[in-house]
Amino acid sequence: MPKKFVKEFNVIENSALNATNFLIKVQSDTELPEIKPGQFVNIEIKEAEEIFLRRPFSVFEVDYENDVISMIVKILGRGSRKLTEIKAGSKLSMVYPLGKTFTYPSADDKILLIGGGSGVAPMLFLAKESGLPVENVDILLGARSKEDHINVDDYKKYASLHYASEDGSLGEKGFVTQHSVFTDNLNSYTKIYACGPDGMMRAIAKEAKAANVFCEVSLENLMACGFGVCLCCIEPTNKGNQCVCTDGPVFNINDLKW
Amino acid sequence: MPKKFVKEFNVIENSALNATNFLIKVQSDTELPEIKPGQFVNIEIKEAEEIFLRRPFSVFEVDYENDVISMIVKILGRGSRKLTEIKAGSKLSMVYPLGKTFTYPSADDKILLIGGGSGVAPMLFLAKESGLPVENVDILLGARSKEDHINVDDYKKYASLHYASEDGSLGEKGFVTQHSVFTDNLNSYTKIYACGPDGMMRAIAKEAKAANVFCEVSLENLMACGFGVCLCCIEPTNKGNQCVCTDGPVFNINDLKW
Amino acid sequence: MVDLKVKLHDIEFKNPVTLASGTCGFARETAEFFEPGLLGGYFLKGTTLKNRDGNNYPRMAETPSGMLNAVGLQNKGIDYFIENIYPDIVDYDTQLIINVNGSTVEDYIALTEKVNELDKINAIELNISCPNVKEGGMAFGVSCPGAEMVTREVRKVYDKTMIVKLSPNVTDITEIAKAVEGQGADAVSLVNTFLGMAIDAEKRTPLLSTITGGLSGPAIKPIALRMVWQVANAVKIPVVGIGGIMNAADAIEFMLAGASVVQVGTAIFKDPMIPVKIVEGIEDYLKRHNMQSVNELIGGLQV
Amino acid sequence: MVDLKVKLHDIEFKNPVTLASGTCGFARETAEFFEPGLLGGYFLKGTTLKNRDGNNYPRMAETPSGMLNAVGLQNKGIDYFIENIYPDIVDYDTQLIINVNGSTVEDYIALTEKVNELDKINAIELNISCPNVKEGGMAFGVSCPGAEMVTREVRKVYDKTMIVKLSPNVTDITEIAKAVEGQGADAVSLVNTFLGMAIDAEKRTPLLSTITGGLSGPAIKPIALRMVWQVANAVKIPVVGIGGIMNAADAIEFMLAGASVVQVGTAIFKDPMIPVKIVEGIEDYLKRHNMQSVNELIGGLQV
Ligand SMILES: Cc1cc2nc3c(=O)[nH]c(=O)nc-3n(C[C@H](O)[C@H](O)[C@H](O)COP(=O)(O)OP(=O)(O)OC[C@H]3O[C@@H](n4cnc5c(N)ncnc54)[C@H](O)[C@@H]3O)c2cc1C
Ligand SMILES: Cc1cc2nc3c(=O)[nH]c(=O)nc-3n(C[C@H](O)[C@H](O)[C@H](O)COP(=O)(O)OP(=O)(O)OC[C@H]3O[C@@H](n4cnc5c(N)ncnc54)[C@H](O)[C@@H]3O)c2cc1C
Ligand SMILES: Cc1cc2nc3c(=O)[nH]c(=O)nc-3n(C[C@H](O)[C@H](O)[C@H](O)COP(=O)(O)O)c2cc1C
Ligand SMILES: Cc1cc2nc3c(=O)[nH]c(=O)nc-3n(C[C@H](O)[C@H](O)[C@H](O)COP(=O)(O)O)c2cc1C
Ligand code: FES
Ligand code: FES
Repeated sequence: MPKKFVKEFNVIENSALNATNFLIKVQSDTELPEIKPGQFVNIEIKEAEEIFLRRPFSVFEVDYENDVISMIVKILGRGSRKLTEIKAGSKLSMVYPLGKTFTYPSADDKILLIGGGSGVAPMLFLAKESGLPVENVDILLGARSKEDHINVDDYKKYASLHYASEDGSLGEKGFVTQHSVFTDNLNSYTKIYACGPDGMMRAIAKEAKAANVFCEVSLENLMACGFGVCLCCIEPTNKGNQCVCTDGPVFNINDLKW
Repeated sequence: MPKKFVKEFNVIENSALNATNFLIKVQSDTELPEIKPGQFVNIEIKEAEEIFLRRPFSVFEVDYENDVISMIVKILGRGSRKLTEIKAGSKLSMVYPLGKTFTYPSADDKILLIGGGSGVAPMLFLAKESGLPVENVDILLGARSKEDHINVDDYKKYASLHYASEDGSLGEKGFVTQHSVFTDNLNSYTKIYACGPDGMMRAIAKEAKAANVFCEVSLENLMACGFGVCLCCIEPTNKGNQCVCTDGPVFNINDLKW
Repeated sequence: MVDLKVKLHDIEFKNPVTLASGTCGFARETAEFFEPGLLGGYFLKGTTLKNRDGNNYPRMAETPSGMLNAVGLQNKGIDYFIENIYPDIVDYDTQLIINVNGSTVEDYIALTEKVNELDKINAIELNISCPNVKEGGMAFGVSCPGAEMVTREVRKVYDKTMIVKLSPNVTDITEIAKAVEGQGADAVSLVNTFLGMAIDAEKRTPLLSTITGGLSGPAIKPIALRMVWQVANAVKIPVVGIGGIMNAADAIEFMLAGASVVQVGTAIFKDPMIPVKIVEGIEDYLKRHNMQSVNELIGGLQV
Repeated sequence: MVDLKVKLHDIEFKNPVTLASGTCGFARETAEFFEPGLLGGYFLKGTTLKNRDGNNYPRMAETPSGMLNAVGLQNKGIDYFIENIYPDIVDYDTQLIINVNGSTVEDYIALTEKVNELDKINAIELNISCPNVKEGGMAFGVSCPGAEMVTREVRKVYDKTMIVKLSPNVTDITEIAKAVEGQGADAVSLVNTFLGMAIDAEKRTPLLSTITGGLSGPAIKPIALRMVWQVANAVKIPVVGIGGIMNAADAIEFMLAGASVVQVGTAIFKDPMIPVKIVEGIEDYLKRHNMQSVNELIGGLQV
């Protein structure tokens, strides 16, 4: 029985969340396997010149009832741009489900989820899946300015929402690591999860290590295959070079050489 | 002052003429140069994987009033198929106008235009442009069967229409060279023009030579550049290897090594 | 029923479609997508005597119709393979071939001796063409004396099918092929990757940590196909064709040019099911062309 | 204002963008699209002593991100050029460089002596790397003695800028580059096409009349870039970079790798205006990066 699949999904929605972020929903005509936060899909960018490899995107939501998977795609370069132009009704080939999930919190955990850039999706997914009461979950999202933030008000039922923006236009001014939930209360959390730009995750990891708080990050290393055969996506860890696509993308910061 | 151009045209129509032939109309936002039958455009097939070069197509009609050029595209392989999927409203990059035209008939000429396969467009264009009274112009179109023929009734005002089909489902049964206008009356024509599959043109040329009738054919050799720099499209002639894209595509059969 | 079986020296493949070394891990990874028994065989990830960490990240760059890699033979060493991986895959109903890599001739010999103990492994592929390691690797594969030496010494200790994998980064690949044939190679496989480079124009830095890396994918197919054609016409031993095979037509082209078996590499990054589709596509082709056996394709180019 | 002027030995190009031999005819053809004075220069179609018909049709096959050609140096010979073409183009406000091709060393010498008489031609490109001719051509370019001989003998009769065009079909291109530098080449240009092949799987025939042909286009860019980088680090004479350049970023990458001038080839089949867009793109890049002169790019890769 295969555990991973290559399949053409039907695109049922592609809507702009803001100027650079798009919500893409795709439907399968067969039953979906279980998919957890942190896991990702590897998407073929069709009919695009000079794009040879697939592009990995975290799963944002899974609707098992309708066999629908959603992703939040941020425009970074040629492939992601092309992907955000896809029309409902067309097909999308995905390899799925890839990678491993986070260490789920236990009932008494208080968790902080930090997302930035293209790393917001797995954080929101984890908030929803955590199973914790809303008061035990804080989400902190960072972006350059208000316009770069997406509206996540739906997640108020799962978590308290906090924002940081470099220009101060939404929430506190500055980077996520300068935000008060981070600077003032880091020790109040028993688990921190983060996904976003490398620099952001490294800064978070540094503080979390200093504060001795459990912290997992979801890495976005460049990938060729996405299923562990090419060894291109490696991250140096205390267990040697590990594959972000199969050993990760989620890593405990204590295992990383950061 | 440039004589050849690279330009993005607006696609204003793409309609199926039958299962494999499509009429594509594109509009320029600048004035068109003069374009004559036999001349062609070299079209970029965008957003297609593994298509690197442009594809040449004969001009079928020119509407100088609205700066519109039409082509008839027959699906042969990957590029032509992709092209026939283009939507009105999109852009099409063309290099134009390329190649040379036919030797125009004089007022007292009686001409026969023979088209087959992807070679119908320049024949119809020439019929229209010939300036001859309808009784001096015969068009003979060949195809496998009725379904492969396109409807050209509009050209009744320029010419008498004759059809050959291999299965006899439209017009006479057989190849164009077996058609009665060809077998019985070849000497009644002062000029014959042909465009279509290599085999068809060679068969026509053979008979025309035997009958000593003036005959020009429009060749469709494989092209890389379309404007005379790569020397890939060559045809051996009595003047040496000539470029179909610049010395042709129209050649007098007496110049060919057929 | 068409017959897809092919022989390479004295081992039989149920069909000519195999996976290339370094692109199929140790076969277990693709088994998550499809039954390994569907393919003719697997050329397992390049293995060395000792653990190798490989090169630093980034190791990959996308290029027009292809990619560069600079993995640098990351693997846990032959002993780890024998103890921890081999038992997992020993029952796969397909040919498993080990791709061995040394910095010295002694390395190759030591590796081969260990492989000799593995009953399931009926063939060895000597990689003398890896462009991504500092010592050994391609150095052996780009000169006749180097290629000859490795082949000759390994031949002395290995009785099963010995395939030598050639580098395309040479002036005349037929010279190298003939040299290894002369030293007892049972087959040659070609090509390994082309040494290439990619630059980030905006940042003005190389895209790979190692500056240069190995080019693979459809971009190299025309060159690889030419080399397979040349080598198949120059040697008597069978040829394994590799380089940019993406579909059944590509695989058939390599066989027409003279390959007995093909390896699919980079294509599976694009679609892990491609190898299975290629098997089906070849079968369909044979039926459409009224051929009884896939062997009719080998060297069947009409020139 | 940014300065786009570059020097190659002792001739100056108004900008580093030139067209590659065999892809721009004799410059007149592109003049139907744009003013030739917009470009740094033209490397004119490969010219031989006598008329050559070239190879049979078909001479071209499309490949993934590239194409194969087997033109085989069709041209009307140097005398025809001097009498019928040169007068047409002599007033173009750009560098015109003749690409000369011989079957023997004597051919190269005889050709060069004729080129010597042409005042407008400030440089010659010795093509010792054409893969599409039976005699001469690439044979000279794939061995050091061959390359040295042609270079040495032509040097004796030519005082202006002598550029030697290298073949990529070699094990170590730096050896050839150093060899021709040693014999007095003023610059090297690289790369010519890679020997490749294409097959029609359905018809089971080669797509080119000559079976093999020369691969060009973006597919080869990573390999060409690597070779330019290696050669620029191995020789002191300037390097002309060629291979799959499609846009300004590609051209800049070649310059960062060490090229002083670039040649655009196959790209103009795709879009005849690309060379002009590349000049504009380089200018824009320099402005965005606060650079005064395009010379700052040459060899500017940060490693
Ligand atoms: C496991 C995983 C999960 C991801 N989840 C999401 C997600 O949910 N939403 C989302 O929008 N994006 C996500 N990404 C990132 C996404 O894969 C890249 O943005 C995308 O591949 C970029 O492709 P492109 O063609 O647009 O960029 P390109 O044109 O290929 O590159 C543009 C520039 O971005 C750089 N770049 C490309 N990919 C990456 C990368 N992965 N990391 C750092 N730099 C890169 C390139 O080097 C280049 O400089 C994820 C990546 C991984 C590995
Ligand atoms: C001057 C000129 C005018 C043309 N005018 C028209 C026209 O008005 N309408 C029209 O439909 N077509 C016309 N053609 C033909 C058209 O260019 C080809 O059908 C098209 O390029 C095929 O591209 P493809 O990607 O669909 O085929 P591919 O996928 O590239 O090829 C499919 C198969 O067809 C063969 N093939 C491709 N191009 C040609 C060719 N030019 N001659 C012979 N075999 C070929 C290939 O070798 C291959 O076997 C013209 C060609 C030329 C040179
Ligand atoms: C990521 C990657 C890793 C590779 N590792 C190896 C290896 O360990 N040993 C080897 O002999 N070849 C290795 N190769 C080369 C392939 O086996 C194959 O020869 C090459 O990629 C050309 O085939 P392709 O174009 O189908 O990928 C590797 C290729 C890639 C892309
Ligand atoms: C159709 C064609 C004809 C060519 N003719 C010549 C030639 O006459 N002399 C020469 O030195 N190189 C010739 N070349 C090689 C090019 O000058 C250039 O080196 C090669 O195409 C690589 O560059 P590109 O990838 O930008 O095309 C030719 C290339 C093509 C595609
Ligand atoms: S992307 Fe290939 S191993 Fe991770
Ligand atoms: S297609 Fe290039 S010369 Fe005719």
